[in-house]
Amino acid sequence: MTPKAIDVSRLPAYAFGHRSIMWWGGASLMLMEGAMFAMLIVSYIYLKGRSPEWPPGYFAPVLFWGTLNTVVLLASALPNHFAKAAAERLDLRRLQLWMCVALVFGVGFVVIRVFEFRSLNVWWDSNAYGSVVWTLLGFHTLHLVTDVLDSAVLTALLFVGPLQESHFTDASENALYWYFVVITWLPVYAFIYLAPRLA
Amino acid sequence: MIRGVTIVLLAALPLAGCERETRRYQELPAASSRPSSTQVSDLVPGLPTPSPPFLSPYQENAYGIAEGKRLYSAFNCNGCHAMGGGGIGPALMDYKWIYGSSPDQIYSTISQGRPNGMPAFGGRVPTQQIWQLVAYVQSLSVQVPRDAGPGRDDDMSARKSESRLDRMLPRTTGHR
Amino acid sequence: MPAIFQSALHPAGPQAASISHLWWLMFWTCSAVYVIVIAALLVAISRRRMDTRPSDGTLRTSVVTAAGITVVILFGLLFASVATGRAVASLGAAEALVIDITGHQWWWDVTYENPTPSLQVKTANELHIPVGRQIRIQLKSSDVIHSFWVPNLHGKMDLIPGRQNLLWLQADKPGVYRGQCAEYCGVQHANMALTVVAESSDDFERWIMAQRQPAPPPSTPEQQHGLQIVERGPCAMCHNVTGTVAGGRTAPDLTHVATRSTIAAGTAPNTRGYLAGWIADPQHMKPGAKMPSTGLSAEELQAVLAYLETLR
Amino acid sequence: MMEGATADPRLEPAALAREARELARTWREPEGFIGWFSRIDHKTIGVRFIVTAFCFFMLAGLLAAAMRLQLAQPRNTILGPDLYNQIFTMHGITMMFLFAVPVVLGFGIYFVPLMIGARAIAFPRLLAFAYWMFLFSGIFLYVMFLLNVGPDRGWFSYVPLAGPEYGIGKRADVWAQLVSFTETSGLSVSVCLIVTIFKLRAPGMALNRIPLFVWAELVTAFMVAASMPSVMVASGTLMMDRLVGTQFYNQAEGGDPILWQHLFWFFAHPEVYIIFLPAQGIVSMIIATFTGRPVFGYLAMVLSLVATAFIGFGVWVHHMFTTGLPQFGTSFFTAASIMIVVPSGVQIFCWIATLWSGRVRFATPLLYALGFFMVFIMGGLTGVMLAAVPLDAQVHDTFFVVAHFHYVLIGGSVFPLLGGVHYWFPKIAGRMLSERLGKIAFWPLLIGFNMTFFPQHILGLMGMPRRVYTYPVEMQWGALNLLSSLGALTMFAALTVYLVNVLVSLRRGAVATENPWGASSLEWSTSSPPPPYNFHPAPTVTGREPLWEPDVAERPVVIGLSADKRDVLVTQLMDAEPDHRKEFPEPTVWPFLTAVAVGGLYIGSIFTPWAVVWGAIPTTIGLIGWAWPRKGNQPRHLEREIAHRHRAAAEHA
Repeated sequence: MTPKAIDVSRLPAYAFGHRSIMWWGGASLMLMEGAMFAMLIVSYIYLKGRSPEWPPGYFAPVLFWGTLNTVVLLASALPNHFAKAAAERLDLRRLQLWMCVALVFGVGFVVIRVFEFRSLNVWWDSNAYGSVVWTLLGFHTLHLVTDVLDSAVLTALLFVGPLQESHFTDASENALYWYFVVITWLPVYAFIYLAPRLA
Repeated sequence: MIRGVTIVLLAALPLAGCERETRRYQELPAASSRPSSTQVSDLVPGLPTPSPPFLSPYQENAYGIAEGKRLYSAFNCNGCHAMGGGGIGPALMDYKWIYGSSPDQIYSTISQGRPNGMPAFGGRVPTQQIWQLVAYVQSLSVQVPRDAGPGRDDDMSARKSESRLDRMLPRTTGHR
Repeated sequence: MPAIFQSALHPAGPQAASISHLWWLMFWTCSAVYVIVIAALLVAISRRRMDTRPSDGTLRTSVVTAAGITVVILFGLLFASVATGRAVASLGAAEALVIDITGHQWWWDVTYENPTPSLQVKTANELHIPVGRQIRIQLKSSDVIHSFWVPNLHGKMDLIPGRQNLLWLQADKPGVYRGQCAEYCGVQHANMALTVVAESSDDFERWIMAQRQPAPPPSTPEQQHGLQIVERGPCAMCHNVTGTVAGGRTAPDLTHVATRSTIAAGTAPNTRGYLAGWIADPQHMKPGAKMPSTGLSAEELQAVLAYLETLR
Repeated sequence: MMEGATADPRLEPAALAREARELARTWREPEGFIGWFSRIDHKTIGVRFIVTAFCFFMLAGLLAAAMRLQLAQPRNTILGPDLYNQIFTMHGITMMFLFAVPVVLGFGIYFVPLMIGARAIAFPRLLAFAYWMFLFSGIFLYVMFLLNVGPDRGWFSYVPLAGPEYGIGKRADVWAQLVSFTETSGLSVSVCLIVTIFKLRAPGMALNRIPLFVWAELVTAFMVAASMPSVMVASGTLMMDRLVGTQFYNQAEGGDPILWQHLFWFFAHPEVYIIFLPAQGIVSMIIATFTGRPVFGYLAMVLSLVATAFIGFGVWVHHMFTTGLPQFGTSFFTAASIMIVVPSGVQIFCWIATLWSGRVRFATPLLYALGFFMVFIMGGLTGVMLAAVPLDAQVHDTFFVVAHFHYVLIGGSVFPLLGGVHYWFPKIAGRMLSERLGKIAFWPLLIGFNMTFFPQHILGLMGMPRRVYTYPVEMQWGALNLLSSLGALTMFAALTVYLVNVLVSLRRGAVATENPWGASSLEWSTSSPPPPYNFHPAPTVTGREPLWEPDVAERPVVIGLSADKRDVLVTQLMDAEPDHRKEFPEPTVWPFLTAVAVGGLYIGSIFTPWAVVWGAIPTTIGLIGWAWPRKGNQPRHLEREIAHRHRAAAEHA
């Protein structure tokens, strides 16, 4: 006798959120990246705990640029949100629009980030404090830059490339990763800019 | 193109790698045989005879340079020359060297000593160690390959490590 | 050279003794567990008659029981371990003998602390300790991480740059106990040993008095020549000989080198032959050691040896 | 779901055959020179991982032989200290980074998709990238070794010994970049495994029906994801200390060498479980198959795996008991280190119960599983001893520890892996390994192993430290060391027989049927070796032991996945209900090119920090080429759908 069958041909060819494997890929990636940020922050706390004064022999970083960047980052969540929504409605026009807006923000805080490094008041090779704040800031910048590049490529794809279901999923995952970059910034900001003032 | 880069890198390594990494614990023949006539200044009577460029045996050897660095403070060279910045003795980071900055000249400066305070270490420091000091002194003015120069030491960081110094001027005759 | 022990199984002091008790407890318990489990395994695989297949209920009960017993045993061992830890830690004493030990690549710099600096004693690679007295050992490192370990007396403790670690020792019976660096510290990690001589307090007093003396002046002309070479030659750049102008600080103190049982941090016995070989060509005996080959002539070498032998 | 199942004309044998031919075309692996670098099938990559890893296993074995030769007698002079230190370091990092982790992940890569009835692994291109990174890391390490730039600071590379002042030359940087290479690879693989196990399971394979091996790989993948970042941070900061003068580990400038040890061991202890959990999964599969019954206590087994993973992150400090940490803290880690024995114990008891109540067949794979018990249990017990702070103070960094972790790793991992090769070789190669040669190899291996490592317990207690290239005559360590070296020789011979068996059977082995062992898991339901598309028609699952369930004949199958493109069924996380179809990417050479670019970046950054900057350019190009879709395969229905939605939106407004 012929075995019974489950026909899956009617199932959709794409899905969003935790239904899609892209989402889980992104989630695993964030787990790892998050673990790295956690390790760096743990190192920061460890070194802080071993130092009698903090920051040791230097002025705390200037608040202005870092705070400005925090504001910009948080603001960027908005176009990001619209992009995500548009992607999940398969609304190509709006998706293109909002991706561009998000990109502008992205370039914006990469630029501001340059001033942040200059406002740290310490060099990476001055002492362990300098090393860890430079590394924290640098590691987050790395994420900023890669994510901006990522979005740029995706946006370009949406304009010129052959369109596929996956691109909408990618766009929505890209937005998710963007949130991740924004959220990881908050603890990093707290430790780089606020912790030296509390100590 | 990318693959090319990697291949070139790998091909370059044997040249760099081997010489940089060898640990020559035994004294080398090159080190024991000292250049016979050492020119202290470029001024010579009659027509100038270009002195042949002379390589110090540890010039590209990380171990030799690191040992030189250890001895530099062990023998209290930094007492007068500081970390190359100079003090009682002349600075070693610049290129205007009273008695020449080529390896053989540095060698004889250390072993024979110089007027106004530079003691002669000849009989007291084995030739091997003098050559190691030569290599380190060269690293202070970035006359050794950067990848062989010492990194920062586990101490108060007074200044950039030798491997990160910026060269002050085109390499002197001392280096090939 | 007296017979040398370096074994955790032959404790010669209270700390090592309580640790070895813990060891034997663990050994017998774990052996028993191993035998039982493997026996159960063998029975399990050798059963042929399948009609007596146990029900899952039976299996569940036995697995749960086994797990329960495991937990109980483990708690027992945990308790024993913590108890031993406390016992060993509580062995510190107020009027202890304080010894500073600084690790170098690859030798041990030993200083007997004393409130009056002139009474301090500097030596290397060999400790003398009075039997039955608590020794407070303060461990520092001048370069990389080393680990101080004399198994017959106590477990190991690391020497870490920028920190000071403490170790309390006591020897109950006289003897020579060998120790060795137990943290990989570079090319000659294998040849970084030290000797601990435990002796009666009288012998110890005699020894430390002798160590406080400066080096005796050389008598024979050969010895005097030797001293000249030591002072004017390469030796003085690194080595110190109290009472002479040889004041180097980067290598072992030689003031009483002739009283020590080994050279080059336990690499070889301290005999004229080995000493000659060591000075003539250190890199052959201990490749990578910081001592360079000095290129002394045979005649100079003999003179130096003659002088060093007077440093008792 | 099962209710909706109906008989279907597409299941007529003729139709199935036709579709199979089309599937074979669609999923075919590319041929030719470029094609060879473009392959992305998880079976190809899995085999590559396993074979490459075993090659490194042999290399590391040769290094071990060299060490045993040097230590065979006191004051031996075959190897000088400088070379010996490079060799023991190379042995350690090769075994840990280039053999153990890649091989356990490799088994997962090959068998997880087959065991869960999936057509492919998630993110196949990422997987290919991971393999190239792994391969390059090995080549890189051994080229450096031949150039006398082999790492010589131990696989743990403690600072300051490996730091800028005492880690002379570039050897320590080679260690750091090897770590970057292998961790990049390991993290990528773990992403593939996690997503595959969560989302690509056959319909009906709910979480509580996942085979134990797959559970083990899942837990392992999560441990990789959580622990490897720690060592990435460690090696990264070490590189920066050495290259650009940061002060992380300089105690004179507020840094601390102990921070290194925390970062390293927070990774390196879980690493042991990363190596060992999948091996436990293999043991479970083997025991189930050769007792003819499911492993007793499925839930207990799974919970033990998870518990081991969690406790495994709470024990790292027991590698640092001699650094003078405060007593209270250490006793917590003692407790954790002792209690981690409990889950392993539960698993062992469950296996014994399984053997007790099953009908045991003494095939070679089972022999290796039994060898695992003999050896691993002793390793576990010495582990308990090492967890006790005072005892650890005596035996830490001695040969006792060397013996301990070889009992744990060889017993807990290598024996099961060798058994696993025997078990799965028919599926991979389509031929059986010779049982006789397998048994001939097993006994000398077991004896030789104990000959090699048991004496080392005693040596450690007799005061012989680790990592010494020689030892004095008067220490009376000679005899036991000689015995140990002879044991190593025996192991060497045994493993040679094993290798011969593999090579011979590849050609002359008896041809394997679909399910030669009568096993229960899904990989045995497809042909040996499996077709590129794994299953046709794709299976469904109604129980834990699919091939042993009574309904195996009339269980419904999955149809309707298009055969003209790489269509894969994505199911839901918990109950694996069909959710949607996802088109998987075609083979491409871009992952290889990207790996070359990243490799260039890593190697270059040993010499100059700027390598990171200019290396980023080719890397970005590679990633773009990787992500950019092929022209002209824009699905029509998508445009229709988009247009439809816009119309709907317009009408709505």
